Amino acid sequence: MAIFNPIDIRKDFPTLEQKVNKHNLIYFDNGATAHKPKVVINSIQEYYTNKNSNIHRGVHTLSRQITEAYEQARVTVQHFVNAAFSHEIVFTKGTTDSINLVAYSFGKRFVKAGDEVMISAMEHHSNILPWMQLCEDRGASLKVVPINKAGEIKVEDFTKLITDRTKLVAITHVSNTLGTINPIKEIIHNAHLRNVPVLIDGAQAVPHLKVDVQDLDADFYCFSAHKMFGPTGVGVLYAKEKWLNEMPPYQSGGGIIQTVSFEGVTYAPAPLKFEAGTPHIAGGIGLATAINYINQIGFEQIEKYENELLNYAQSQLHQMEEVEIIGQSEHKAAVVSFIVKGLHPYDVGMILDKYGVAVRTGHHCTQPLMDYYKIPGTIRASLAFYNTFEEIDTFVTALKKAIKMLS
Amino acid sequence: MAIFNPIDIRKDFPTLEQKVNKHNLIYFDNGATAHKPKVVINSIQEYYTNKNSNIHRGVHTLSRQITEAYEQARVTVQHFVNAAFSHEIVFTKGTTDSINLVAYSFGKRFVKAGDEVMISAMEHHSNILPWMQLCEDRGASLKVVPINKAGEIKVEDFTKLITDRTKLVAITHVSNTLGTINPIKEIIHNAHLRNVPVLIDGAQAVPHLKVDVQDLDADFYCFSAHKMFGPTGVGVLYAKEKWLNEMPPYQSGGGIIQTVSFEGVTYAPAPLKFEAGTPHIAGGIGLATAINYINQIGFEQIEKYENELLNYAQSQLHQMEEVEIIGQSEHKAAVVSFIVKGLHPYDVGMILDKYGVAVRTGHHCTQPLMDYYKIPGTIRASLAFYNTFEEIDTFVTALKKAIKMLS
Amino acid sequence: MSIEENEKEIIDEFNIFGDDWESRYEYIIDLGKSLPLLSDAEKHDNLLIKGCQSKMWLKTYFDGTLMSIRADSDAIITKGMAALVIRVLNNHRPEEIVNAPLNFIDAIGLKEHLSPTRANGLTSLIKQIKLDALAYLSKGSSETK
Amino acid sequence: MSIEENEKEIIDEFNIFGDDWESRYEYIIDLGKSLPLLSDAEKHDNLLIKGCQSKMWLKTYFDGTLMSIRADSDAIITKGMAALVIRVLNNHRPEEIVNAPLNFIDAIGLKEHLSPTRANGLTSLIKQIKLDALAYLSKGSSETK
Ligand SMILES: Cc1ncc(COP(=O)(O)O)c(C=O)c1O
Ligand SMILES: Cc1ncc(COP(=O)(O)O)c(C=O)c1O
Repeated sequence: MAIFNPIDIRKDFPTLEQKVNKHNLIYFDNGATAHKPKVVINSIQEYYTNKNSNIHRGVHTLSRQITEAYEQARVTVQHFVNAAFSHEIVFTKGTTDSINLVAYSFGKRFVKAGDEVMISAMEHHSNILPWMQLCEDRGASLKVVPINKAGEIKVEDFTKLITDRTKLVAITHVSNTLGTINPIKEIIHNAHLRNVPVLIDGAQAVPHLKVDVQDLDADFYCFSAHKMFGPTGVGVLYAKEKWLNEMPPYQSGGGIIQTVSFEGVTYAPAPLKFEAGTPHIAGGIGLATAINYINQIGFEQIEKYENELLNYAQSQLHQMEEVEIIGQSEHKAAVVSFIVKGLHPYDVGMILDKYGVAVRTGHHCTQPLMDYYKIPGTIRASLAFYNTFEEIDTFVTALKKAIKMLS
Repeated sequence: MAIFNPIDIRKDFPTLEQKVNKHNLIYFDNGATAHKPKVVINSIQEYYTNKNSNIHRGVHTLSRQITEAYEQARVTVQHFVNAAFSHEIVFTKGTTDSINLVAYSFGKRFVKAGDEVMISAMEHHSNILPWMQLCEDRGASLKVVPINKAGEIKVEDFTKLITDRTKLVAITHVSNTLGTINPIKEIIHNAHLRNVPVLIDGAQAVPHLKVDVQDLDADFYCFSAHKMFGPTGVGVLYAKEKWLNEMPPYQSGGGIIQTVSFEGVTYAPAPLKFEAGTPHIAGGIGLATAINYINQIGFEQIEKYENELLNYAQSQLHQMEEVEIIGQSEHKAAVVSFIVKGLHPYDVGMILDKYGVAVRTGHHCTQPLMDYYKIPGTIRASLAFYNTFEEIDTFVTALKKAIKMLS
Repeated sequence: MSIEENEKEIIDEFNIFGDDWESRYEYIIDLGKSLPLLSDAEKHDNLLIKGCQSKMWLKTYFDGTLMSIRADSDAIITKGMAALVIRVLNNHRPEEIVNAPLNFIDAIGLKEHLSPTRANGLTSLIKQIKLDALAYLSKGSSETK
Repeated sequence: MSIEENEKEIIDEFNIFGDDWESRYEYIIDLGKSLPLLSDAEKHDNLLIKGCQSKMWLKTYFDGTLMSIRADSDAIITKGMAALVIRVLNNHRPEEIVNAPLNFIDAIGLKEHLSPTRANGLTSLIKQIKLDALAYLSKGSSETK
């Protein structure tokens, strides 16, 4: 493990080396999607150039080799989240797809009229809407656990709301808007005391911290490759074997069955049962490469460095009177949301862009959270390990100029 | 439009330039997935290297630029199938995903107990299983239109089976196993006389022939990028605006709504309503590049050349006594399935692979079709415009050797 | 003045700024600040234009010959942009408005506001103004939308 | 002979073929042709191994000490490969079978048959043989599967 040096790391990310509006790009929109290191880009190129073939289906050499590589990618993902078996890793299109899969298949099998599904008030639309839909379809009801002003969930609040009708708890590991790292291990533990399984939306956790699904004892854990330096169009559903065995398939089509006749079908075992159609092969290969890249740096170094970045960014913003940070939990990943009093986030974001600073403004697909804070949106700076202290300085300078222009 | 020369064309496809088991690769598994021209590979690399950003969500420059490029890709797809509007193009994960989307959303809105869905006996599992699932869920029934020994559907058979309870007809444009080009324009016309909408599985058509959804008057048309020289993990659902407006969303999550509160949601108009989550951005860009590449060659030349290839391959195989071609329609795309009497397709495929020839063996995800022909599977040579007459010769020689070895 | 003349005038004004985006934006921001386009009482939800990150309200009126347009936004840059569009289109006949190419937005270097990202309401604003114009055209009599 | 000795013997036989895949495959094909492993009457669907492109039937028997194995396939290469596996494992104690690494398949240059593509039944065959062995181990008394 080499000593962590962001200047060296940045060289791995070609997208960072560009000018935007004549300024060096400062990319603080990593929560939306992260950039890709050259090794990931190269592995995708290498796949299409030399290895392209369909998997699982052919007896010929190219097909056999890429099937092996794809299954090896599954094993890489398994180790990344420390799953017990590689067949507990289902490849999906992304976090949204993973959550929809569970909402459909788990819901079909286990959720009935009168049952309850529990989420929190800080969820992303992708971890709200599928449950609203499920509850509407099944006549179940959605319970929403409140947060406090700092943007935290209290474990007791969660535990209190669980009833005998609660069939599933779905909660985010890290809030994409607030940065809060939720106490999911405790929440899972308490839910399990009541025999309630828990789905974790890990989209914003996997780029920042080490996830161990066995240690967490999570029943389902969902994430997207594109937010963790991997390709677009691919994601992961981790699920305990027992659930995968009990759940009916979600999508159906080629690859999910053993035998088909018009009279009936026999399904293949998980994960194939949940992977209908030709998968995003290049995506799986690229994701495995991204994981290997992250592992080379190591989460220990990533977490330490990002924490310093976060603290620095927050302290700089704290010094500005007109700025209010939204999300003040003590346990945060490298995400800072804020508003500038009297100004619309959109205006601030527009001007920051003119200075080459890419932040995201708006509700960040967490409208209920915005309603809770009674704001139209925030300005969000979401950082990655390739960001630097200097970039934060430049961003703060640009922010001051923007405020001056707009006030 | 340059004069068509497969030798030049082949230079665009790096994957073809390799040895397999010490022989030059002969790739006759294009029906499973096609190789990618350099321009497609480069456009994906270029996306990840310089343009990577999330779409629809940010106000910053990178995000704005890639949103425009992604929407431009949609327009490219629109023109490719001659759709009336770009918002009739929904990006999906692939054909299987597109069909599942329609089965779910159209089914939820329009299919009730006692209704019927009609498919043909030559469908791919991806155009069978979603309808079986829908019928099971809704208490509807699946009707299967028979084929004749040549592997053809008679329009009259189709028309006869339509009843007042028929809610949808789903049929493949080109059979992946038999190569048959179905008379879908007539079938659609007749179905429309009875007010029944028609879904076309175009997975095997788009690489081979010009599709005009308005001329066909198709209600839904589905295909995958990876089979038409584009990237993995992306596909298309074309649907008439009126259906998209009436259908409820399929997956839910970020991007599909205007407003969300825990009390209710307002959906975005199509296509966004059907595109929950971060899309496969690199996939959309790569698909558009593949379409531009195909357009440069032109379907007129492609169809003509592939027809010659097909005729040559079929006539060579016809001369071999022990070979029986499965699928003898007069209207075929460049797909030849066959069996060798007394030999198992798997054995033949294994030995062909040893000679560097990649074919697919097995049921090709059309088990009911295999049951109809009472065979365990076929050996399938599926061709593309980069294949050559010389390759067919080499393949036939290898096939003779394989038969000798195995007999 | 015709729509084209209005556009020409704005283009000339912006030409002075040259390559300097800061002056251009300061101009837009000033426009946004100075013009109270709709009173708070008028900002009904049914005037809201869908799909913008900032809120945008639009109110049009047709006297049988000319169409007048008012709009507002809670974001200042959006408001400034809306003010420019209104300055160009206001008090013209619906058929002129329907056919206006509005090239000036590109010409003054603010094309970025026409992108299809849903963050930005300008495209939706223009679309809605033209839809209103079309509706007036087909009806012909005076009306408010 | 022990499982290892059986493997060694096969490896030695295949060494003669050197790099020549044709001889290796001819050998496998001959094996597949010569051995009628299960009679047609025995080929019940409940003996079928799932997930192969070719059909593969497996029948094991345990006399309380040793496990015997018979298998068959409708594809000749698959059958030949099965014959090799049986030659190595047949008539050994379940615990030996469970722990057999079966490196010989790689050593004789036929590793391609162990790929996780579902086309190929060899991996499933070995897995099922080991599962049967495990089951016999835990029960201990004679039985047929
Ligand atoms: C006719 C047909 N339909 C559907 C599919 C499924 O396509 P995909 O696997 O890309 O979803 C295929 C591909 O095998 C096909 O050949
Ligand atoms: C917390 C959270 N959950 C879910 C998602 C959805 O991820 P995707 O768009 O990759 O499906 C996101 C991404 O925006 C997120 O931040």
